[in-house]
Amino acid sequence: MTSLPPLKKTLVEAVNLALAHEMRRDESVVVLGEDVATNGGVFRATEGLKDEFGIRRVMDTPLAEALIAGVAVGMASQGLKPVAEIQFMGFIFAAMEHIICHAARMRNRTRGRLSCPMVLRAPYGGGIHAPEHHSESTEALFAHIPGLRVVVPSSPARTYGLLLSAIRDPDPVIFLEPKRIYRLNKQEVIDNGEALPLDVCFTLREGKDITLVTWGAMVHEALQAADQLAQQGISVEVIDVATLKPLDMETILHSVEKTGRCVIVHEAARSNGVGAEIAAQLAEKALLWLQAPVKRIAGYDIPMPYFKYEQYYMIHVDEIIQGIEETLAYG
Amino acid sequence: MTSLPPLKKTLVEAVNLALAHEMRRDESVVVLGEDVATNGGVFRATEGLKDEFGIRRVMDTPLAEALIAGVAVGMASQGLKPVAEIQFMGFIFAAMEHIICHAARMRNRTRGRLSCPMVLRAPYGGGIHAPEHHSESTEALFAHIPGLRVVVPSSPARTYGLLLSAIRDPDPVIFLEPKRIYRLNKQEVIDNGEALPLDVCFTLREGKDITLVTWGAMVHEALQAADQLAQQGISVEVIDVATLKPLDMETILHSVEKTGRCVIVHEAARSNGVGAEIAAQLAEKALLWLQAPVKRIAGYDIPMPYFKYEQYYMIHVDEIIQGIEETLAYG
Amino acid sequence: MQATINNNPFSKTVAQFNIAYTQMINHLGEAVAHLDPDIANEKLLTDLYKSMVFIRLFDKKAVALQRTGKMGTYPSSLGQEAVGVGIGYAMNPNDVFAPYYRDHAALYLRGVSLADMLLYWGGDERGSLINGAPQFDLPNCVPIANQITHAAGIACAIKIRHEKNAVLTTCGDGATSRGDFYEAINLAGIWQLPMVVVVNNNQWAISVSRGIQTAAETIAQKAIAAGMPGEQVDGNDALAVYSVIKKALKKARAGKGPTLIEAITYRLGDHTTADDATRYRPPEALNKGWELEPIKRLQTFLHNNNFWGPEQERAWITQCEQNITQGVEAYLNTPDAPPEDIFDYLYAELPFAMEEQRQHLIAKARSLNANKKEEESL
Amino acid sequence: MQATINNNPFSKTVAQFNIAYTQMINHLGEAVAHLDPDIANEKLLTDLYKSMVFIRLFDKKAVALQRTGKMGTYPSSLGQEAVGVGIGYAMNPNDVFAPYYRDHAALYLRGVSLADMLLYWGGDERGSLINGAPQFDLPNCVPIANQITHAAGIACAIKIRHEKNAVLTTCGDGATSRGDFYEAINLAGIWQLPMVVVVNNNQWAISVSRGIQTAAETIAQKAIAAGMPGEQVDGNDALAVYSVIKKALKKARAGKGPTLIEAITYRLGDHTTADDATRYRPPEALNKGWELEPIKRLQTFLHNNNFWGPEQERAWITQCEQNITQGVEAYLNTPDAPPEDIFDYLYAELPFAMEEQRQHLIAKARSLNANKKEEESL
Ligand SMILES: Cc1ncc(C[n+]2csc(CCOP(=O)(O)OP(=O)(O)O)c2C)c(N)n1
Ligand SMILES: Cc1ncc(C[n+]2csc(CCOP(=O)(O)OP(=O)(O)O)c2C)c(N)n1
Ligand SMILES: [Mg+2]
Ligand SMILES: [Mg+2]
Repeated sequence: MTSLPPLKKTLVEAVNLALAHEMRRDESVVVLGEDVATNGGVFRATEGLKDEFGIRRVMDTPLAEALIAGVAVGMASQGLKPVAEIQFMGFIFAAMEHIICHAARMRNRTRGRLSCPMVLRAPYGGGIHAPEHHSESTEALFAHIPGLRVVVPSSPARTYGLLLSAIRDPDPVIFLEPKRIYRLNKQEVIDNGEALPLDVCFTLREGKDITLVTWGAMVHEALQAADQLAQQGISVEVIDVATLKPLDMETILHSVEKTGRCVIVHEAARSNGVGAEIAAQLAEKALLWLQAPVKRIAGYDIPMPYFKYEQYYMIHVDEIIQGIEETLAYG
Repeated sequence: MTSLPPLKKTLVEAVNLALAHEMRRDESVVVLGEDVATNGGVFRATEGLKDEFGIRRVMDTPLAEALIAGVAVGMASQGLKPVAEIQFMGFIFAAMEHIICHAARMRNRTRGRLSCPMVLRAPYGGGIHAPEHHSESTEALFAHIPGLRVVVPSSPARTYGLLLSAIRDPDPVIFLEPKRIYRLNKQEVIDNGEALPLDVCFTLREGKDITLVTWGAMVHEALQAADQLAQQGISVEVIDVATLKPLDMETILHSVEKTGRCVIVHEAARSNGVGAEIAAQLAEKALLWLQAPVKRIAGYDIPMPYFKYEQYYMIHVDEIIQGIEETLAYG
Repeated sequence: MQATINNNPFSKTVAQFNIAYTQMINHLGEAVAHLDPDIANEKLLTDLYKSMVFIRLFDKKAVALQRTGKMGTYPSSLGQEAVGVGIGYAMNPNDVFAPYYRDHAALYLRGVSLADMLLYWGGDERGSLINGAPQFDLPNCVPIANQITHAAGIACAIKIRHEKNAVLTTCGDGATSRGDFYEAINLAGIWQLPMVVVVNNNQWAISVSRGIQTAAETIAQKAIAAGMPGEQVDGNDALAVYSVIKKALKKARAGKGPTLIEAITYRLGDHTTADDATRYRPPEALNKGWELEPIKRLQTFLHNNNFWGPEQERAWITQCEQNITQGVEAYLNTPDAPPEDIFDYLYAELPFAMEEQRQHLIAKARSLNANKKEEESL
Repeated sequence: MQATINNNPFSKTVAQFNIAYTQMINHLGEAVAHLDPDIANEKLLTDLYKSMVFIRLFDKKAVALQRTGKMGTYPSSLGQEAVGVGIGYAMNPNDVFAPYYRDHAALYLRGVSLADMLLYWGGDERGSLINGAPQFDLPNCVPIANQITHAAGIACAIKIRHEKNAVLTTCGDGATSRGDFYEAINLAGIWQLPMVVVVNNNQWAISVSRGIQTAAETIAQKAIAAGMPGEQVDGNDALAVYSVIKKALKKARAGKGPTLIEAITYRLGDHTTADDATRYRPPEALNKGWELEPIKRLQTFLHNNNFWGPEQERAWITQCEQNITQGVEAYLNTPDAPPEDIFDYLYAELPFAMEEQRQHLIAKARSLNANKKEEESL
């Protein structure tokens, strides 16, 4: 398998590659959603799947998100592995009843008689000058719900490996794709069906002075900040959380034990965002190690402004650098 | 007005009293929901309103939560003040699209041309041996949404005063009623139309050794724990957060500056619960004062078990006492 | 169809629809037309009757258990028995059932044990293990109408796998006001899914009467919005219910698409044991409901055809009561599940991050149960 | 109605429904029957025509602005003009409009300035201030079909206050698959709300064709599920659209209840400037669409009746282009709003807890804009 030629892929192409791979390998995998078949998805994530696998396995649904989620639950209860697409995360809210009340509970409710091996994919996040409701990042809503997994990839290779695991996982996974970096850059992806582990953080860059925790598109600003600070001799450890629920605090705690300082970055609104859970666990478990207050650099508690003012909301590399410098300057 | 005779009311009777008071005072206030008119609500919160105000102002809707929320948004956009009931919080999820995408954004989206002065009431929380989906406490989902207010009363008097403010507030309020204490005990409530402030915590009991932060039904376990610890000479400051969004951290920070220790109690699932936001802000702003790690005593990250096993999930007074003792024992 | 509308020369009729109503045995116990003995045979009719009698007795017992604190809130199916038995006898074991909470009769006929039903309403998840019943049937669905969407998904699975069975789902009249109901039947129409939706129109959604739930003259006509057939049946006529459902399932299994069936019944009990219908329901309405109830009429029919008599009745009731007593015993004697069950079925494998919580629960449960024992021993 | 169904003696028809289709001027520009001059007068017909021409030119300009990076994603209303102008002329100023995103013509006739429309699609919330238009009209609603539920709420407000106006809401064919559509019309039916729902059935929901959106033969018949009247109209026939909407609004204002109107059109453009319809739409389909488009036919009719000629056409186009140029100028010359606007309209009064964030934003914006200036000055 590993003799396969590595391919240069964008993040959205990696989504497509993983879907096609798993559909070939496992015929119980089916894809459904709005515009996913003939049109191949508005971002082309499902391009070509209908031609290869036919309309019984790649389904254009009517325009109804509650339906998409609920139908996926029904399919999954019978042993299929549906991968449903919500066209934009801003339209996922109508699907929440089925996600919270059923997808997340089918196994528990039936004490294991039935289960819900489904994946709900949605492009998420801002920064692409889209119309209203096309830039949401409300991952915290799902990270609070028992029974779910919430996964956010941040590179083509991790997207491929994590989406494979998400589809193979026997339980429901909310898979949020940072669309701002869908085509940011290409990376070598080997289509060898090798999955990456869920439920663990990825330490993308080791460092000793401070721990920088983030996920999704912000990983790129985080790495840029780390690069620039390296030139000033500041060594930043960058952690890509990747799976927001369940949360791998071990990795984060070990890092903070080493560095004594932590900055958390996320695009979503600050209040009750996932950064709060990470900071809270640091307050519970890392008090002795913390040489400076934990800092969250997060979105404002406002809806994403229309795109003319979007940049006021988005988090920029300078802000991360400044936040790190403040945290290092402390005490 | 204050010459009015004080009445002994339960929490749910206080809801009814506030609704009736405001409907008399302001004819733009209307009530809608499932079984709210003829039946007076399954908990009798709206009892008698239809008889007094008629079916144009007290409306039994069809069985559709998205409809209830969306219709309230439409009414509010025209200057009515709808108070909509979701029969149980476990059925609020279908309403989230209208709450998140419209109620929370109407004013901002129209730059103040239109607004959404609505209240969405829902009985919430567990401990009443109800069937599945009747014990949810997912307040964190709303506390994350910009543009909302999230209010949780914990006594008849505060229910009366806070519900009045919620109805009078020019913006949308999610008003969550802890049904476990709907009829726990009666308290004097003077029906004088005096509202209580939103956006502030209530310090129910002053103390110097430790700060105990909670809201809703758990306030009662918190006060019992404080009583018992007082007998051991431990002085606990008990704060009822009451408004979860926006969050009044000032009151909590001042208290922790004084006590140096903090325990947060909530019934909702721990991960990404509102306790996380409070603990996170302590990690950001109270590091110097904290003599012990912040402790969250919260629900497990599982759905509420069916009622035979409910007590394993619910938080008991002993657990709070133990958590406080551990925190005091620290360092 | 070029007919002009109210003689407006610019308008023509482009579509027409009819809704049919089926009844075989009326409330007096008379066949409304000649009954084909191949369908309406003694065996079937007595089976339908016996099952209805059984479930009404069970229902009474279940309510009694709740009243005496031995069980939780329970939704009686008093007056709804014909719908349940019609479903139960019309479905094949390999069909899939997506029920709602008032389907005790159908569950019983699907093979769900009385103990499991009582366990469920007694607040124990193990009630949904339904050992002995078809393993892929869905558990009870509390959030109204969600099961209809799940049923559409199940029907998709059947179609995707080229299987030859069908899914049957149920809901109440109130449920038809939810988006789920409409979104799901709309999909069933487009994809011609092997799906039968049976609406138990018992005239009430808790305190909300059918008349203020929808302005549609019939619930059956809601199928027109989905481009699929819809029909009404006398839901107090077990034979008619059985027949229309049987036909619809046959059609669905043959790949000929979905059907919406409105079974007209009357809820003779409170909504649940937590409800008091006298607050909102006039006694006259209830009395009229009793005149149409399903058991008496079939009993009359069976008597008049000498299919059934007092001795059979006595014998059967005795047997029912034995079975029910056994079921109740089994329920009451079921030992509690280990506390950690509340963690151990959430995921296929408990995430590492939750280990600590699980340990905490085990310790907590130990002390809680110790205290309980103490109290009891006092 | 005692007729037996497919001679089944146990079944009878209990309800029947018809769906009507209205057309006044066909695609060849001929009146399909004698037109009452009181309705189809020169003034009205030329107004309808001129507005359609105007909006088509505006639309072209808007797409050009997007293509040249001066505006964001934009949904063209090419081929949908008749629906918009029909709505615009049929509504009264004190009626309330709950639009969707393809209603440029109707917005224009409601009094929304071109600059405001462009501001909205240019990513500026101030576009929804719509100064000069009816203040209680709703802003554009991006989440499909939610506006229909809001419209039901607005209709409730009208009814509760005993007012005499009505609400009109629009959506596309795809939107009719969402629960919101059904839940809202179901309520409108029960409560006899003063509400008109106009579905612009342009045969596509992005790439999903009408045929796979629902199996219903017509969208109009979905009204039957709500127990309310539904009808079809040729959505390329501005006069017919105007007439049926006018009638429905009159009825609604008189307290006689809601109407669902399916206007049959064809989406001649891409879904939005972000879409490429050639990926999924056969050219033949598009060509057939063009044969039915709304402007040419009315022009022919006006010519044949000597209501309109080449000079008027030239003069009008010149005037349109002037107005459009002015509107575009106004849009492009609108100074940016102060950054803190993104905080200052979220609540009536900014909660204390958010003050710190607002201050942060002001500082952040200052430095961002400083950097921007720098870059520009390089
Ligand atoms: C989504 C949702 N909303 C509200 C409820 C509360 N509730 C339980 S049963 C019921 C009425 C259902 O009426 P109907 O569908 O006619 O079924 P019936 O009980 O009459 O058999 C309501 C409102 C619920 N279970 N789920
Ligand atoms: C709830 C929701 N889901 C998905 C989308 C993405 N989306 C925007 S327009 C559209 C198609 C709408 O088609 P239709 O209702 O026919 O209106 P048209 O664009 O054809 O006028 C979709 C799927 C959305 N805006 N809202
Ligand atoms: Mg009912
Ligand atoms: Mg369309």
